[in-house]
Amino acid sequence: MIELEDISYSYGKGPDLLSGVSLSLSPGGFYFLTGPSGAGKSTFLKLCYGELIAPKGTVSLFGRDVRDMTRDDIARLRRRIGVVHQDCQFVDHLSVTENIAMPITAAGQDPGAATRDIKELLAWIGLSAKADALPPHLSGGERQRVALARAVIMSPDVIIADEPTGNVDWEMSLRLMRLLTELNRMGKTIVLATHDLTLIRTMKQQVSARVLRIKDSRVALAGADL
Amino acid sequence: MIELEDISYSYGKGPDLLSGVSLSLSPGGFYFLTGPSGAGKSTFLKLCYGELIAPKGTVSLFGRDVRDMTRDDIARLRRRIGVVHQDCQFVDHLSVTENIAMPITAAGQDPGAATRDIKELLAWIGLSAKADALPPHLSGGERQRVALARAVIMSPDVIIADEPTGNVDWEMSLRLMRLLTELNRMGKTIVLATHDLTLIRTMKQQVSARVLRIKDSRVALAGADL
Amino acid sequence: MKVTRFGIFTVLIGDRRADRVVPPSRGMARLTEFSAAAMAFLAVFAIALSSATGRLADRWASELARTATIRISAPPGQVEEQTRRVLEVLATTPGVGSARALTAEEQRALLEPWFGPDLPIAALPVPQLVEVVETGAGFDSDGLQLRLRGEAPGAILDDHTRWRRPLVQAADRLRWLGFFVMGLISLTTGAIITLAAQAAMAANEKVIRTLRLVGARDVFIARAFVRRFTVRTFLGACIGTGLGVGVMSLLPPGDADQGFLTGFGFSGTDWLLPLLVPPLAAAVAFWSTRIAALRRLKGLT
Amino acid sequence: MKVTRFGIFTVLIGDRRADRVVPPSRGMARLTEFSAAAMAFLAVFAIALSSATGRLADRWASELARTATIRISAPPGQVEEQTRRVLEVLATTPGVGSARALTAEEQRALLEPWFGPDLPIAALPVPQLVEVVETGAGFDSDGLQLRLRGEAPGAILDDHTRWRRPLVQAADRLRWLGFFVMGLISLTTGAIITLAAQAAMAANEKVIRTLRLVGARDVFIARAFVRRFTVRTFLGACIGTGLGVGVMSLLPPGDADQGFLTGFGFSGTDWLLPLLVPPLAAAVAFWSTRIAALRRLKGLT
Ligand SMILES: Nc1ncnc2c1ncn2[C@@H]1O[C@H](COP(=O)(O)OP(=O)(O)OP(=O)(O)O)[C@@H](O)[C@H]1O
Ligand SMILES: Nc1ncnc2c1ncn2[C@@H]1O[C@H](COP(=O)(O)OP(=O)(O)OP(=O)(O)O)[C@@H](O)[C@H]1O
Ligand SMILES: [Mg+2]
Ligand SMILES: [Mg+2]
Repeated sequence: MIELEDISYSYGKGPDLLSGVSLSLSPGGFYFLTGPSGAGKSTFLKLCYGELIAPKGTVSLFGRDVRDMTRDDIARLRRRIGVVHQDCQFVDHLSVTENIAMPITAAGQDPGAATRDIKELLAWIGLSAKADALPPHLSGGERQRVALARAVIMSPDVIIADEPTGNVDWEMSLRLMRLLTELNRMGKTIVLATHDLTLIRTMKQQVSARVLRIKDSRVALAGADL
Repeated sequence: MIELEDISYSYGKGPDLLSGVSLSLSPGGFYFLTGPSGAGKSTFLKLCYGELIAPKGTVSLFGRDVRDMTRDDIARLRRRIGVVHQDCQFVDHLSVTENIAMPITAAGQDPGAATRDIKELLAWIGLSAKADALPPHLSGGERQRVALARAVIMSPDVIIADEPTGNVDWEMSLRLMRLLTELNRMGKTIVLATHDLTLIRTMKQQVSARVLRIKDSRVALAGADL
Repeated sequence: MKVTRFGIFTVLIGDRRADRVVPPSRGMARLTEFSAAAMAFLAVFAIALSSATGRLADRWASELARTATIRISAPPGQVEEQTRRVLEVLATTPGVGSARALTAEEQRALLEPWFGPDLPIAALPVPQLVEVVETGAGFDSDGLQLRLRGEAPGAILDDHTRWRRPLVQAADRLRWLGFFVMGLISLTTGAIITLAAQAAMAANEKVIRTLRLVGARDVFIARAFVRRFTVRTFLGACIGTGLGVGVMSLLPPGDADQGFLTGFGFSGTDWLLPLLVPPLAAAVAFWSTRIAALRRLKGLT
Repeated sequence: MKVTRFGIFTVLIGDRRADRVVPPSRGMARLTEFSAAAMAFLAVFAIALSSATGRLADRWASELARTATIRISAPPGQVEEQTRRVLEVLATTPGVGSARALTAEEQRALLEPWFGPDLPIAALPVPQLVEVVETGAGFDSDGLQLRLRGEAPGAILDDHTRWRRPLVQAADRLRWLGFFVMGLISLTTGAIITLAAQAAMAANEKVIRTLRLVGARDVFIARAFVRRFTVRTFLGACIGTGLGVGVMSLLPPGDADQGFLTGFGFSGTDWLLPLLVPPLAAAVAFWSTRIAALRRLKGLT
């Protein structure tokens, strides 16, 4: 599904943030990504959905090398990967509902057909009352929830979420996790960056999640030492 | 220091987010503010530094009613209150150092005199290497740390921080907390919104912090039930 | 890096869904519309200027220029003989298109303002006048004068072309000035729209990033921006052209006989020229926005 | 809501620290500079147009217009008597400024093109010409014609003013057109700069919010923006004016005798007029940005 082979990455002339990373994320897996702030979690995720392209090594998404893809190929690829960006990017002048429907619109499909799905999602994340609100009028946690809803609306094969629970309370975090585990049971691959070890420990009891840890520019599977 | 008397607040024609809130934050106090996502934590904090002005009730800052203040008065007031906004607002084309020095520049003083303070702060928050980086090139957690540094650089009487640890790892959270407790010992008033109950519990063992909880549009002191 | 082609047709038909993703920025919208309107308004005036000047230059070129007069003053008996010889000389002079002696009636008409209609022209020593029409190349007036002096001592060349030529040149120059101003206005419009489009793309980088993040293709994003700017420019240009034509039609109509200045404005089919302004402005906007949009998009992943 | 005054002086002196907080947006900067330059360039042409037309209108007004000719054709013995009576009539006609009979030499000079220099003018029935200069109000030419017919049957009024007046009017009209275009250009510049300033303020709302958050006063924020825009407009206008003057000076110099068209351009102290363009543009930018900035700031806390 997502294969990295001997990837090294650095911004500009800075030191290597990641170096010699080889990794294969298998379909249907549930992966946590952790590591200290500034270790390169977001960078790693951006490599996984083609926002960044590594100069050294190869990243293959769904079996294709990203460097061989045209811009349109990458656009089409993103429709199979739902992303929650750490900064929750929205189109600020469109309503919450329209933002959640944005992947459908961007794919050239009719968002009207998804109205019911969006309503159900909004109910689950506790934002039914905010369906017509504009993103800048949401609280920090509400924005993260909307971003997650947008990432899953097309039920993509892969869901990549960067700190999706940094601004929500514990109960809501668990609710969002339940949504993701549900999708994982349906066969979706989940990659989730978080610094919240309590959350990871709690989740490990519920799904067979693997934990990747970024340390010293390497990505390694964490064992029982978590 | 910060006194709220019978405050009610709602955005536009929405339901009252806060109603009948009377509260007095005393100088030198360390306050945690908690509550579920969307409860109104950020709104409450914005009332406390005059970004929002309540139509009903009075907010007195340093003994003056905010509604009697001119725009320039409010600007001067903000120099006595260091704020970490939940969205960590920066001037994106200025370096980290210049952003941290921004309150000094805005006050019309020479930021050159604070160079050493800024260096020490950067070292404490682990960002010495990022002194000349631009804010959009920082990771989420790095931005939050810079925002906190900017809030404390003028050593203001009050420090208001909205989820300053949402994107940093546990070790860094504790480091940031140590900075705030240090300032609190120097007599500064600290108000800190967070949804991280573990953090609150840990901190309560170190400082005599009071915990305010927003629930059903009321703000109440939480007791041992935390 | 190839982008599916989209033409001006797709742009005008539009796609409601794609459109909505571009923020309805009031500031930029007004800036674009206003610049387009102002430029269209000025363009209408520039067109009027060069069209009026064109007419003037044509008229002067055909009526005024290229004629000279030869005056033959001689004792009564010799006038006819000298006239014949002058005409002979002119027939062999390079640069002379045609030449003819004025009739008595024509001479009387010319002199009427001075002597009234009752002048006994036959009784007067009125010189015979010969009208010479130049070819395009013109003749060498000093050489002709010398040859005339030899053949017909009473003949004097009065070369109108000497003072008329600068007027025709000047009219031509003014026409070019009109074209120049029109070109300048087109360039300015193009540049302002381009810069506004670039500024809008820069201001909307967040929207563009978000759209790329959720899988929108470049063509989807660019089309929305291009359509917005093309339509706004077209509307602005229509308003400006309408105002310009309105103001022009309020100017008192020019009387063709009174020359250039009172004839400022459009005449006849010239009124159709301003209709070209809005489509041209829209085309400029289409291309400049399209290039700006696609260039900007290439910088993002 | 009061804001400490800051003048154009402070703006030009500048404050490095305040300046740095405004992002150096390339798009907006170029847009502002380019519009200012283009508008200044056009303004130079408009000034040249109205200045040239002004000169023309003045010359025509003084030289051509306001003169009429009275031609007195009478049997030799009666000419002097009738001339005297015509002058008497003119002396009492309202609207006539002055009148005088032409001397024999002047008449000979007028007729020379027709008859050559050797005309025995005394021997001919050449009519006596009287030159009449109108006052500003002008005279009633039909009434004068009637009165002349009674007093001097051989007198015929040739009223040049009838066909010259429209020319003067037209020149005046063209001068007003020049002023109008200049006004239009100023308004357009003001509007484009205002809109660009508003768009820039809107695009920089995040910077403004951040500055307010850390305790910056309105005057600090506004000054930075105002300075940026004023300086850019001034620079742009200087470039545009320089180019415009350069192009004008490349045009072949006009010969004053050849009338309006060849005389397009500046003459004498008119060359100083374009110097006013950059400061005026800067003033427009200063005020429009200042108003836009302070209005926008009021909306934020
Ligand atoms: N666009 C950029 N240009 C230059 N440096 C960058 C850029 N983006 C990130 N960095 C740097 O790369 C490092 C890793 O950033 P990244 O965002 O991947 O960290 P992270 O693990 O997601 O951290 P956090 O938990 O704080 O979000 C940081 O030190 C950051 O400053
Ligand atoms: N500008 C606004 N206009 C309208 N509604 C708003 C605006 N800002 C916030 N709200 C609404 O007010 C409520 C409280 O927002 P607030 O940001 O205070 O919550 P919060 O407690 O800080 O939540 P979080 O923990 O998610 O940051 C939310 O439901 C939000 O949608
Ligand atoms: Mg990150
Ligand atoms: Mg909040």
